[in-house]
Amino acid sequence: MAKRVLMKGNIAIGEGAIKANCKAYFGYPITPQNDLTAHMSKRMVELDRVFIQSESEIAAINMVFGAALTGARAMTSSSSPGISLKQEGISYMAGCELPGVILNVQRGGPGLGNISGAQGDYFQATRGGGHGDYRTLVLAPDSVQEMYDLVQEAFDLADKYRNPVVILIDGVLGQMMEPVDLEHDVKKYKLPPKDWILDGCKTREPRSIQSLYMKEGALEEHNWKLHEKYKKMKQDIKCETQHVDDAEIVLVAFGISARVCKSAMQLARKEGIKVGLIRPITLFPFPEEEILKATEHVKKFLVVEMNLGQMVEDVKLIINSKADVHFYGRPGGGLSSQEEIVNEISRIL
Amino acid sequence: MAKRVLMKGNIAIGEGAIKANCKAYFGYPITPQNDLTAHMSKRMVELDRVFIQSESEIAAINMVFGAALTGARAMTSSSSPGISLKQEGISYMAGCELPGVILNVQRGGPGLGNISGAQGDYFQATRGGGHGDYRTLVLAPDSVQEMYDLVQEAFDLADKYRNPVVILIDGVLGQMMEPVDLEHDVKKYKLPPKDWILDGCKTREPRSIQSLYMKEGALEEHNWKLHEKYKKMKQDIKCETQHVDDAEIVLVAFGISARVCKSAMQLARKEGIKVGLIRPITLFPFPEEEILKATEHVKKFLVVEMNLGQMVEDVKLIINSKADVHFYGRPGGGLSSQEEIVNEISRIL
Amino acid sequence: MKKILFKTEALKDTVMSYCPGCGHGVIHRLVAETIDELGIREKTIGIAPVGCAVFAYDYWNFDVTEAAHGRPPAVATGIKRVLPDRVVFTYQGDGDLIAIGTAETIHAANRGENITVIFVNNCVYGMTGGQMAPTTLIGQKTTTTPFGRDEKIAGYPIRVCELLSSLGGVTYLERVAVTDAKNIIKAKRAIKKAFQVQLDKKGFSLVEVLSSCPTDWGLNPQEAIEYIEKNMIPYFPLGVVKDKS
Amino acid sequence: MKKILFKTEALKDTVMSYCPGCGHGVIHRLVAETIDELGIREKTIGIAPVGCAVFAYDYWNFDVTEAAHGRPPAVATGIKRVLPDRVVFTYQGDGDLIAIGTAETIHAANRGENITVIFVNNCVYGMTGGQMAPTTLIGQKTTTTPFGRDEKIAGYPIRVCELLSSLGGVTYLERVAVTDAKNIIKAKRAIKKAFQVQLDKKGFSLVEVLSSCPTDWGLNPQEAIEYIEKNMIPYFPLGVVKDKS
Amino acid sequence: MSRITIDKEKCKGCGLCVLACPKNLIVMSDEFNKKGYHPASFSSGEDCTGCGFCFQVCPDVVIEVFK
Amino acid sequence: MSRITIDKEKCKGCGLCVLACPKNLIVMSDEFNKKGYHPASFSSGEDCTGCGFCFQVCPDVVIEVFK
Amino acid sequence: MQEEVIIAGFGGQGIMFMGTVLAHAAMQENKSVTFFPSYGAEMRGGTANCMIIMSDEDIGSPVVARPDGIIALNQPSADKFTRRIKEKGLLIVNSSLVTGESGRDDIKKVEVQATKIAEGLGDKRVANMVALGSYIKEVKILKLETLCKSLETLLGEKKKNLVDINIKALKDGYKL
Amino acid sequence: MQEEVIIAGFGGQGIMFMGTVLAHAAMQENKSVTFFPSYGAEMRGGTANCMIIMSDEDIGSPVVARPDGIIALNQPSADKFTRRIKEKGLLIVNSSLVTGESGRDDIKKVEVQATKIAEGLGDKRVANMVALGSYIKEVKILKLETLCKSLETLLGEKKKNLVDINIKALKDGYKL
Ligand SMILES: Cc1ncc(C[n+]2csc(CCOP(=O)(O)OP(=O)(O)O)c2C)c(N)n1
Ligand SMILES: Cc1ncc(C[n+]2csc(CCOP(=O)(O)OP(=O)(O)O)c2C)c(N)n1
Ligand code: SF4
Ligand code: SF4
Ligand code: SF4
Ligand code: SF4
Ligand code: SF4
Ligand code: SF4
Ligand SMILES: [Mg+2]
Ligand SMILES: [Mg+2]
Repeated sequence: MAKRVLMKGNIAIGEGAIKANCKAYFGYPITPQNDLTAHMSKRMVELDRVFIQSESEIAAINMVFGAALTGARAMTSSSSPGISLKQEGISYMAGCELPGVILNVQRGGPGLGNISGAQGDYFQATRGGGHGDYRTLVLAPDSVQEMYDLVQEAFDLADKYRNPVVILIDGVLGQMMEPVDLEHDVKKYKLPPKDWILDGCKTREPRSIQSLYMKEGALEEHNWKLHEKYKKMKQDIKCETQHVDDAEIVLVAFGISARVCKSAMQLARKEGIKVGLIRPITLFPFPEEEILKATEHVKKFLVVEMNLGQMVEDVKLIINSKADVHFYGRPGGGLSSQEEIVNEISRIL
Repeated sequence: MAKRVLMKGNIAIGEGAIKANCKAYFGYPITPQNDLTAHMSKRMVELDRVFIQSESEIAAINMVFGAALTGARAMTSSSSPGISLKQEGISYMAGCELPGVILNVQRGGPGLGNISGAQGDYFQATRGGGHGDYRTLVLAPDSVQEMYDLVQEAFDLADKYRNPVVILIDGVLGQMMEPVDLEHDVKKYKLPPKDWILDGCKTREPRSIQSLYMKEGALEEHNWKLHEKYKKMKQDIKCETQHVDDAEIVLVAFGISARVCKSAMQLARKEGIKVGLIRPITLFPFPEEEILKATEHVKKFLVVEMNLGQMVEDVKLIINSKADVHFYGRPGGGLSSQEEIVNEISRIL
Repeated sequence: MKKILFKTEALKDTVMSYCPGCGHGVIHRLVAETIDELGIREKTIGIAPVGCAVFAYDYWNFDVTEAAHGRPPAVATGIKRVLPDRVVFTYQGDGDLIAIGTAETIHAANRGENITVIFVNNCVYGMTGGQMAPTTLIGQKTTTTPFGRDEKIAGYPIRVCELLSSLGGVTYLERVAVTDAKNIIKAKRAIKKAFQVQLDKKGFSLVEVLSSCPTDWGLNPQEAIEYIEKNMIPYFPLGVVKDKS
Repeated sequence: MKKILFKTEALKDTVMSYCPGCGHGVIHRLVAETIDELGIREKTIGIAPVGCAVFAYDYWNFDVTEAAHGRPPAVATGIKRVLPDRVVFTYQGDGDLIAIGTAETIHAANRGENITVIFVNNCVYGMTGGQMAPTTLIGQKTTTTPFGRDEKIAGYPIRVCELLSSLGGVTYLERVAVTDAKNIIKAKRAIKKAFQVQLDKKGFSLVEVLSSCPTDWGLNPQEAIEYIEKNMIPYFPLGVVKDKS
Repeated sequence: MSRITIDKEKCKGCGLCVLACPKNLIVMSDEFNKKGYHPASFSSGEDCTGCGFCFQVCPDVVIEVFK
Repeated sequence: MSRITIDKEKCKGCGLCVLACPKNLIVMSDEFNKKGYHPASFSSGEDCTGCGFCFQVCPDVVIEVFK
Repeated sequence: MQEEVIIAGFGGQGIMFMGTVLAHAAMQENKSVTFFPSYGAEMRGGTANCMIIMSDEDIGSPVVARPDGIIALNQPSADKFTRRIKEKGLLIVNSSLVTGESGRDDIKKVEVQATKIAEGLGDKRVANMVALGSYIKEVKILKLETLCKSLETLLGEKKKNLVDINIKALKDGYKL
Repeated sequence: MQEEVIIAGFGGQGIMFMGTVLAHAAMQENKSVTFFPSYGAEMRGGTANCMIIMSDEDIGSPVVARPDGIIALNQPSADKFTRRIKEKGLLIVNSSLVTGESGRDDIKKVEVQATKIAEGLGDKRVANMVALGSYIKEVKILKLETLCKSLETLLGEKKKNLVDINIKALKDGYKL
């Protein structure tokens, strides 16, 4: 086994980004992701890359916009309120088809809320919290190792699709430590040439990058093109399944909730209840097939989230009455225990 | 018949707000809602009320926050990119349970997009584009009269629920003129006393208004309370139905799309196709019952939107395989014609 | 014997959550005393920022709200415009006021909003654990300037009073420091003056208070006071920067 | 005979969408000529604002992007930091630069970003149809100040160069006007200087150009030029405001 | 001796060049161009100094100066 | 003659009052209070002038001055 | 009865005002009416147009794809919209500015020297009313009188001095 | 095998470091391990705690609701967490600061004069290691040696001078 290092989730994201050759990090402090900003302020400078603590989250996302349009890999991170502020910028990136990685270490909301981990921003991430019908890829790791790995894939996916990628974790995953294998194999994607960047028109005709489409029908055409792209993203759906084959009931959960569900599954199986788990790793595009397949023999699903019911809509849209879909959630940073979930399972069965 | 006045949608919103005793308007210019800001700059000053052209959309929503917490009725308006910028502020208002009216005159996106009417911000409006699991009431009028009327109800609903209310229209509705009866009867709601406002603690103990809940479990409790409130809003669902009783197919559409659908329905009925229409007027809470009831005898639904498919998810979640749900949409400011929709109906039947 | 100095009415009798030696406590008291002395407690609405002072509503004994990070001046504008006869003030840190809130600060000042701003400059983001603020001094180490603030990367510490002084709507600007009793008494005078400007309907007033953050500076309370005297005051000179009142 | 004055390479041979007599056209030309004269066309990246100049990428013959309203300085920062040897400039209106973009402008300036800002001050929001801008003059009627800008409601016109001058990262600030040939030639000199500051890696440079908007001022092109001379220049005095280069 | 050319189809008829020319060599045409403007026109005088003032002020850069 | 009181349970032991007192009448206790701080304590000297310097600097406003 | 018309021309030709007068008059005659302005894709310059629907029933979409009638005050508008007119529809052109064939033989084309007539009246800006008068005469959907009253109402106190010349233009157009 | 422990005390008592050493050592012995820090609801002051799970299998939730063991370095922590311990679980208290009854007779309680012993070693800040040593001795899940090595690794070059006293404290705790 390769040498493992004990690492915080937030830091693993930073180190993964650095490994993925992220050239520029722009951030503004906010709990619970401050250690990432702090880490990057040191590491990026040491590596002679770009670190800026921007004046605001809005400036940060627009700096990412600027860096990305030169072809450089760039990222920003924040937590829920700060991510809300970035929505216009993310919409612009989507409109301009600019790659970039945006980390949301979710906390409790609405408003200032609290600094516990939470999953209240699923809708915002998966449905484009900004204006105008765009989508971002959304990745939801559930371990520190996976954070380290997925952020590397995130940069590839961003470049592959010329689209912003959101990594959605929460305060608990961001703050927890686990061993990480820094040499872990990570999927590499075939990437198209960056033949659209702005870096001075020395060897070519001048280019422009913009999201304004004023000619009649031009924006509609552009949006249909984006739509096709979003559909193509289904190639890169990621999903973990555990014990679905013999399950009487399948839990569906992402991120930290999936971790709790894994404990609950172990606990339930000890008690003889056959519980399975589907863990969407890409939240957009959403793993339809895995869930559909499970409905062939599983007739009960329990969606567990740290919110009032968001991903459950995606699950219901897929299952479309092929099975019963139940929901168990707690908002505002309340983290369910495995016992609560097992109780809920018992109640349903 | 009362005297009718020819009026632009945007202006009707302003005059309705004034009639509803809106004390303060805060806005920042953006097409296609500029005539409202301009109108208010004159009318509010004439009436000795408050008008500020703020330095940004963010400032505007936070000024609404400030005015609202004193108990004054306050509003802001913008269009898609500007509304994205307000998401943090709206989340704060929801967290603090502050009333207020936010008008989004949607345009084509993502990014700068174009200035045509569009409906790309349905998700953002109905699912809380900001962070943290909150909801706003969302009203979607489809005529100038209804804009005038509904904005008055919006202020009542905001006060009734202590919650921000979003009015979702688009560039076409905002710019079009129709006759308006300024004395039209508008539903009045029973409103609770404003016993929570900050206006100086002369006659009572000092109060605070905030969205921070740091004590363990406090935010969760607060969010459950909000959740109950969101459920209670179902009392005030509004929906228009036309010809559903004998329909072979029912169109579901809101706002400007509903207008086009009305034309399409007329056209189709002339051709002998029995088309009905369900027009959600409240987009959140969504008119579940009306749609469910229709599924008892209608087995085909066509959802029409000026986007790539957003409200259709709400329709599908309700219908849940009780009928076929089809979708017809055009993004980026493309407005379908009645002929297109009739063609689509024919294709489906 | 008579009690001559004690917590006055506008300050609640609770324990404030600030670290030992933190400047916020003294400044809270100065604001509260000012309000009591001017007899305006019952018509004052305060606005707490997002920053270490976010809980100020637990400490002050009058109406207080909490604004989104950086937006207190906009919230104050909303309140004051609909209730022009109330006293409205914001209490903001350096991150809140001149990083994320730069636009709101400048435009409320420029509009000459008849509000008072208490600006707590501690050269650091206190609440989030000690990151660089716009006022962080050159060479100062913070969690996001681990090698010391380098002007080539992060620019220069902003002198807020000087920055605002060119704006037409600004009536009164003064910089004070809560280092020792003498300076604290001066700070109180400035704060009182700023509220008086508002009561006289003369427009925007701001008092910048140099304040210590022993925790994030990694100093003990006494060293922190010395840090203000030796490092901050030379860069942020004390005194009235503008007075049109 | 030799052609001595004509569209140089950095300006495309297309019709610009500006109204007759609009100042933007001249300023576009000055920027383009500067770039050609400095021989930097192939390494320049321009940033168009949201404002009447949003289509600048259709007019300039080099790489151009368009930023969200008010964010060009942040976008420029992102570009310049990863490509420090390219020439990066923003072109912004008064609404873009000092209303919604206030924070981005001030902080890019304060960080001393080695970029050039061409700031087109026409005292109005041109693109959206003539609303008040932060620079709108007192008494000036716009669609949102139908009774003329009243400083009690809307504050004072902001003098951007003066506002920025106290910031440490700012190297060069000059205000010019594109009124007549003489002033236009001066404006060109200032713009060239500003780019030279960047080429010399000396930090942030900004040229404020007083420019006409006949359409939204409701004046004909000639009257508009007179308006600049009679009303704008007295309030926004021409000349170098800061030069550390 | 110098002269200028004006691209009449691209001229927007703002008239600023007329004011700028110290020799009063430019006048506005009565005809419309395709865009619906009255374009400026150079009255081919011998007096043109090639000073370029007209070029400097033209917002649409439709004047060329020859010397 | 004057004196001060210090609310020991609310004192955070920052020591600023000790520095502020021109008469050196305040010292830090060795004991902990419930919060885990060493609180300041007034050495009931006759010298207290009631100058209030200690009160002015106390961040937690736990000192009262009597005169 | 439902009548859909597009009015189009240069920005300065008073297109929106024409449409407003028409819509206002329709309202006064208790019809359902919608008016939808469009400034085209361009923000500055270019042609402006507005779409008016008048009906005895409720009106669905305010957007007119296949108009019953077109009033084209300039050439680009005529070029752009003529082919959209419904069969047997109506094309009114300002023949002072619009020349050339319509290319359609299934519609009725009315040529009005609107600008010239207006100039004759002393103000070429009232060309719009000349054309509107001509339109009303053709479609007979509203009373001329109502339009005159609407003109008065819409010009209001401030522009009272313009009422007469506008009404004159309207009537001249109607009389043609 | 799965062992879940909560370590709690005042902010300055080196709680997080204790947890990190434990987690690191568990990793070195090829166990699955999670470490989850919590600063409580308060931002400033108050007690800090961290939750460590060590297991031979994959670990689900890193949050420990019902710990096998608690190490409480101060009174508030003991008060808060003791009742959460599983039946037959372990409570280690720093008896220099924690006095009074646990109120539980279904657990094993070990009292360690951690602060006092640390003071004896010359630095009361190593009380945490004394307690950790004692914990390891009780649960026997990791080798003392591994912990010593982890201490060395984690203190690194910069704090090399502190290695000895920390190891000494750890061993003293273990030996008790
Ligand atoms: C939109 C948003 N961004 C960031 C934060 C995180 N945040 C909380 S307080 C703070 C800075 C506090 O520093 P300052 O304003 O100087 O106040 P201090 O704590 O130093 O008194 C930040 C960045 C937030 N809550 N919301
Ligand atoms: C977030 C956002 N808010 C508002 C707008 C609308 N908008 C477009 S341009 C503009 C102002 C333009 O004025 P200015 O910057 O002065 O440029 P000018 O047109 O005068 O050259 C505004 C408010 C927008 N596009 N995006
Ligand atoms: S972190 Fe600094 S500013 Fe915040 S309470 Fe502690 S000492 Fe005060
Ligand atoms: S509106 Fe004004 S700034 Fe915009 S193009 Fe026209 S004249 Fe120029
Ligand atoms: S070059 Fe000078 S003289 Fe010649 S036409 Fe132009 S302005 Fe007149
Ligand atoms: S200045 Fe240029 S655009 Fe204006 S009239 Fe003269 S040639 Fe035409
Ligand atoms: S009042 Fe003055 S003399 Fe008395 S204890 Fe306080 S500081 Fe010392
Ligand atoms: S200044 Fe106040 S808090 Fe600090 S030691 Fe003295 S009494 Fe205690
Ligand atoms: Mg601070
Ligand atoms: Mg402008």
